[in-house]
Amino acid sequence: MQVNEYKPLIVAFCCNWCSYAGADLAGNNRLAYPADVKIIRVPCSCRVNPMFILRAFQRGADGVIICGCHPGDCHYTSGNYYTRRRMAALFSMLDYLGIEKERTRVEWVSAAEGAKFAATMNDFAKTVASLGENKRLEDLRCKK
Amino acid sequence: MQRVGVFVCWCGSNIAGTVDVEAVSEALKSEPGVVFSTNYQYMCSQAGQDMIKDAVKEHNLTGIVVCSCSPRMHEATFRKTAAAAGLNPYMVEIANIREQCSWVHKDVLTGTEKAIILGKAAVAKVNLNTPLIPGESPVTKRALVIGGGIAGIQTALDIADAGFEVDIVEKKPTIGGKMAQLDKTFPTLDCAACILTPKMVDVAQNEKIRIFSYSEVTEVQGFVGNFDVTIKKNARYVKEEICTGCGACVEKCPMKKIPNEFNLGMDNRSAIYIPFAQAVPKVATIDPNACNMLKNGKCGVCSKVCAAGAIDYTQKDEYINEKYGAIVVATGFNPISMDKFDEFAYNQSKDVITSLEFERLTNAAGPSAGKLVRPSDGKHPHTIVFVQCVGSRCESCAEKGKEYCSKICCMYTAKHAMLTRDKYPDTEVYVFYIDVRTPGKNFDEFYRRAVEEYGVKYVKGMVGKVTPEGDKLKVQASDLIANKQLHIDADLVVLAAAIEPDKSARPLATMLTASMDTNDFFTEAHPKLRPVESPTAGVFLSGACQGPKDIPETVSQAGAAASKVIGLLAKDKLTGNPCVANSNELMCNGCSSCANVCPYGAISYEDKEFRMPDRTTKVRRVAVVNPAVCQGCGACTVACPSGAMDLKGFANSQIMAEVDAICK
Amino acid sequence: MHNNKYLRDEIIRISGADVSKCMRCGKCSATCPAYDEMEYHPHQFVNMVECGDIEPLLNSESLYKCLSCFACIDRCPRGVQPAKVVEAVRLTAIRKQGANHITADDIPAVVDADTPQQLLVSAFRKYTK
Amino acid sequence: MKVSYFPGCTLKNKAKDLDMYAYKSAEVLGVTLEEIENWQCCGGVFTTANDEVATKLSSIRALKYAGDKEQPLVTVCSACHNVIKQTNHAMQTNSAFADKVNRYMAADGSYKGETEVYHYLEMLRDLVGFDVIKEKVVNTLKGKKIAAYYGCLLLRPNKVMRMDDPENPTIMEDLIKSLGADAVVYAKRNECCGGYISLESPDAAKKNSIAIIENAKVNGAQMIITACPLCKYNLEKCGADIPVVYFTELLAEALGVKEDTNA
Repeated sequence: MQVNEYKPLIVAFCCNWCSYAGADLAGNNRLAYPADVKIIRVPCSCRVNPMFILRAFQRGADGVIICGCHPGDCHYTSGNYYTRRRMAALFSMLDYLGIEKERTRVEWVSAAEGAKFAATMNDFAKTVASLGENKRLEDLRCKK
Repeated sequence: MQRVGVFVCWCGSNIAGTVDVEAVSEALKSEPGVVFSTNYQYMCSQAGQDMIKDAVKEHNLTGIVVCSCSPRMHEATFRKTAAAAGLNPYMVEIANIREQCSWVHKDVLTGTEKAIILGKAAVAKVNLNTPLIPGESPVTKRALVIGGGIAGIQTALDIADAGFEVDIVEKKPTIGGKMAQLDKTFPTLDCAACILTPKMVDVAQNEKIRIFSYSEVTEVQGFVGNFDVTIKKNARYVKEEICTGCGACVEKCPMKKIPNEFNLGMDNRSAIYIPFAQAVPKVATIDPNACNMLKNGKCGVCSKVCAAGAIDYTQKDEYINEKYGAIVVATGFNPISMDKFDEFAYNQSKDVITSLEFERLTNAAGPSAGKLVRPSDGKHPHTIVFVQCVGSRCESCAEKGKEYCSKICCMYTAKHAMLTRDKYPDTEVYVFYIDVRTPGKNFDEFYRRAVEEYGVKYVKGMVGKVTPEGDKLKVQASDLIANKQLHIDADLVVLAAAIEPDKSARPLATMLTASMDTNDFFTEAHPKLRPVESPTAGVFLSGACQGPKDIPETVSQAGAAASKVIGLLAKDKLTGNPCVANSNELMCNGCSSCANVCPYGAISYEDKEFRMPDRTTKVRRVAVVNPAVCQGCGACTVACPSGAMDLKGFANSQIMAEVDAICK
Repeated sequence: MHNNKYLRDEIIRISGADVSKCMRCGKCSATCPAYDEMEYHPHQFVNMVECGDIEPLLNSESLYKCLSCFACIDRCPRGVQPAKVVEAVRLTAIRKQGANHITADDIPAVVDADTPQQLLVSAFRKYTK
Repeated sequence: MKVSYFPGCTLKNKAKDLDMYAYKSAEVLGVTLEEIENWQCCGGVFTTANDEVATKLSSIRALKYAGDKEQPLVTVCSACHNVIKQTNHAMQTNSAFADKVNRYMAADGSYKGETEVYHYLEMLRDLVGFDVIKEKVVNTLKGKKIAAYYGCLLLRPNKVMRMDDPENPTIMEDLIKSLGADAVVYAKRNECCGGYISLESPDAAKKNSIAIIENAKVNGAQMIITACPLCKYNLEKCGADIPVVYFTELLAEALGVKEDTNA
C-alpha cells in the first residue's frame, strides 16, 4: 500500500538579481530542496504585491516565501527595505486572520548563496509541512 | 487569445534525465492558448532555434514558451529567435525546468510534475504578454575612472586613445597607486618607476584626460549612458593651476616629523608635501592635520617662500557635478593590517616588516636610498626570513585573515629573495612557504632561478613565532620535509601580508548599486564571459578591485574594461529595458505615493485634461513615468493605492496568472 | 598503512575538530613548545588521524608531551584545532582499562617542597582516567 | 561592589600569597570577594573533548553559585580561570553538552551559561578601572622594570578567553604602568612555561622557562609577575635569577597593604 504523504504547496517569489540567481546557483551545485517549492520570478522583492500573497493562500497555497537581496545590496538600492516593511505589516495581519506566521517568510539570499537558498527552502518546507494544510484563507469555490 | 507554442528542451540529459520531456510537452498541449507543443534535444542550438522559427510561421504563433534552463542563461537567445521569426521579442517566456527543477530533484515523477506546473505558469503568463518596445536614451560621451593606479591609468589612456573624454578621480594627492611604490617588477625585473612614470606623464599630457587628484566620488545618480556624479575635490590649500612643484615650500616647512605615507611611515615628510618626485600632478598639498597655520594660524612659511603665490590657506572643499556615460572602478588593494598576527611580532619590532615596506626599503627613492638596512638600527641584515601567506588562505573560523589566496605574494617574495641574494651575496635568505604558486608566463622559471642560481633557501613550512631578543629576531618555524622544528636567528623578517580591497570600495559599491562578494571585491557580471563588467549596467571593473591581480593581469583587464567602455560610448543611443512601470492615467488620482518610493526619481506629475461622460472636461494631476530613467523594480506598483501603476513584462495580471497556475 | 576508520571517526567526533580543513602549512608544529619532546608532531597528529593511521599515535609517548597551551589552536590559519585532536587521541588511549599513564605511587618520587597542587591535579587529569 | 570568588586548590596551600593579596587589594579598591561555599577543585586543565562531562561539573557548580547570587564570578589563578571560562563557553555554545550537564545537575537546578566570568585582572581593568587604581597607589613602584608573564592559560584559546590580544597582550602591562613601574614588553610572555610536563620531564619545562626568562631579561626586566602558581613554580625551578612574584603581591605593595598582611 502506498502512503500518500502530505506535500505542502509553497510559492516562492524571488528577485531577479540575487535570489533567483541564488536559486540558479543551488541548481548548478545540485543542492536539493523539495519540489513543493515553485518559484515565481519578479524583478525585485518589492514588486511582490500583498495581493499576490493573498491570492496564493486563497488558491490553496500552504506557505509563501519572498526572497530578495540582502539589505543594502538591492539592485534597485532600496527595494528590499520596502519589502521588509510591507511584509511585516502583511504577515502580522495574516497571523491575525489565522495564517500562522510560520507560513510566511522573507529571507535575504544573495546570488552567491546557493547553499543558503537550498537550506532556506528545506527549512521552510519542513516548517510548513509540520503545520499541515492551510485552509483558513482558501476559497472553496476555487476547488474544482 | 494568443496562439502559444511550447518548446521543451532536453538539455541533453540535463533535463531529460530527471524530467519526462515528452510528458511535459504533451501535458502543456491542452493548456489554454497552446496550439503547438514539442520537445527537442538542444533548444538553444541552431537547429532548435530554427525549429522555433519554423513553428512560428507554420502555426501562426503569437507567443512562445520555452521550458529550458534559467532565463538568466538563454532568455536573450530565445528573444532574438522570436525577433528573427518576426515576433516581438517580449512575447517569449521561459519556464526554468533545469536549475530549478531537474538539477535539484532526483525523482522523475516529481520532476516531471513540477516541470509541468512551471510550464503551465509560463503559458498562463505568456497569454497575457503584450508586445513591448524598448525606449531609447542618449549616451554621454565621457567616462569616469575611479582610482588612479596602474589599472585606472591604463583604462583612461585606452579610452582617451579612442577619442573619448575621461576623468580620473584619485583620492591621494598623486596618481600612480601601489605600482609607484614598487621597486622592481617580476618576472622581468624591470624597474616599476621606469615603466609607470612615463604612463603617468602620458595621462597628464593627454588632452582628453582630466585628473581630479585628492578627490573622491560622493554621489552617483542616473544610469548607464547618463550617470550624474558628484566629485568632492578636497582642499589641498595649494592652487593646483599655479603651483609649479618647485618644492621650495616643502624644504622650508618647519613641521618635518609627519610619518610619510608613501614610504609607509618608515621616514618623515613635512606638513606641506609632494608625495614623490615623479608625482602627477606635481603640486604640493598641505596636510591639514599637521599644518600649524591651518591648525592655529601660526606659521605661514610656505606662503612666504612660494614665488608663484600658490598657497591658499582659505581654500575650501569643492564639489563638482559631471555627467558620464560609463564608470570604471579601479580602486585597487591594500595589504591587510598585521595587528591580528602578532605572533610574528610586527607590532613589537621595527625589523619585522611587510613586503610592501621591503619594496620601499630596496627602492632607490625609498627611506634608505635603496640600501637594504634594518629599520631599527640601519645595519645590514645578514639573515632574512620571508614568511609567505600571512593572512591569506585562512579559514573563516580562524577569525583572522582572508579565505582567498592573495595570488601575488609567491612571485614578489621570489623576487625579493632573488634580488637580495644578487645584491648582497653574504646574506642568507629563507623563504617559508606552504605552496609555491607560480602559474604565469615565465613565473615558475623565475622561482626556480631564485632557488638554483641564487641559492635562496625555500623551506616547506610555516613560521610559528618570532621573538625579538637583543638585536636578533629568533624565528621558530617548522621544516615539514625534514620533519624538524627550526630555530633561526634572523636580522630581518618580511611578512607577505594578504591583500584586501581598498576600504573606499564598499561605500562606492553602495553608491553605484554594484554588487560585491563577502570579501568586498566587486562581482563581475559573469565570472568567465563578462569578467570586466559589473552586473550594474554601465559600471566596469579594472584591476585588483575585482580580485587579487599582478601587474600584467591588471593591465590586460584595464584594457579590456576600456574596450567595453569604448563600445558603450561609441553608441549614440542605448535601447533601454522595456519592462518599465506605466501609469493608467484614467485610474491615477495623483496621490504621489509612487513618486515617494521611486529610487530613481523616474515619476513626475502632469496636469491633464480629461473628458467627462457629460462632455465637460476636467483637469486632473496624474503620474507620468520616464521610461528612460525607470529601471523596472516595481516598488511603485505596490505603493499605488488605486491600482493605476503597473509594470510592463511583470504586470499584476501576469504574476497573478502565474500564482493561479501554480496553485491549481 | 593501517586505516582504522572507526577510531578515526570516533576521534574526530569527540575532539570536535575538522581535520579535513588542514592545508599542511605546519604552523602548529612551528609554534609548538613541546616539539622537541615529541616523536609525532602536531601536524602529524592531524594528518595521521585524517588518514586513519592511529595505532602508532596511541602507542607513542608524544601523547603525554602536549602541554595543552593551545598555541596551535590560536595560530592555525585554518581553524583545525590540533590540540583537541591530540587530546582526543590521548583520551582514546587512557580510557582503556589500566592504561593510566601515571599512578599515585609515582608521585612521591617527583614532588618537592614547592610543588603546587595545581601541578599534580593537572597531571592527573591529563594522564589518567 | 560584591563579586563571587573562586580561589582554587593551590591558593589555599602553596600559593597563599596570591590569594591573600587578592583579598587585601580588592578591599582597598572597594571590591568584596565573596568566596564560593564548598567550592571544589576545577581540575587544573580543561579537557577539550566533547564527551567529557563529569570533569567539568565542579566548575559548573561554581558558576551556578555565582549566577544564583547574580554576581560575576572572579578567579585569580590562570588555570582555574581557563577551566571555568572554557566550561562556561561550552555551556553557552554546545547545547548537547549543556543538556548532559543539566541532567547531572538536576538536584541543584539547571544552568545555561549566564554567569559572567572575570579574571581578577579583567576585574581590575573592566570593573575597577586602571585609572582608579592609579589614584589609590601609595607606594609608587617608579623606576622598577617589571615584565608581565601571561603564559598560555590566560589568553588562549582566544575565541573563548577574549581577555586581550592573544599575541600582543597589554592588560598586565597596563596594570604595571598604573602602579608607576615600567612595563617590559617581550615576545615570549605568552609562550608556555612547560606547565604540568615538569612532573614527568622537568628538563623540557626547564628549557621553555629559561627561554622565557632570558627573553624578559634581555629586554631589561628586573622582576617577573604572573597570575599562575604553576608558571611561578616552573619559572623559579629553572633557576631564575630575577624574582618571580604574583601580580596581586605587586598590587598590594603599591596599594600599601603588603606590610600589614605580613605583620
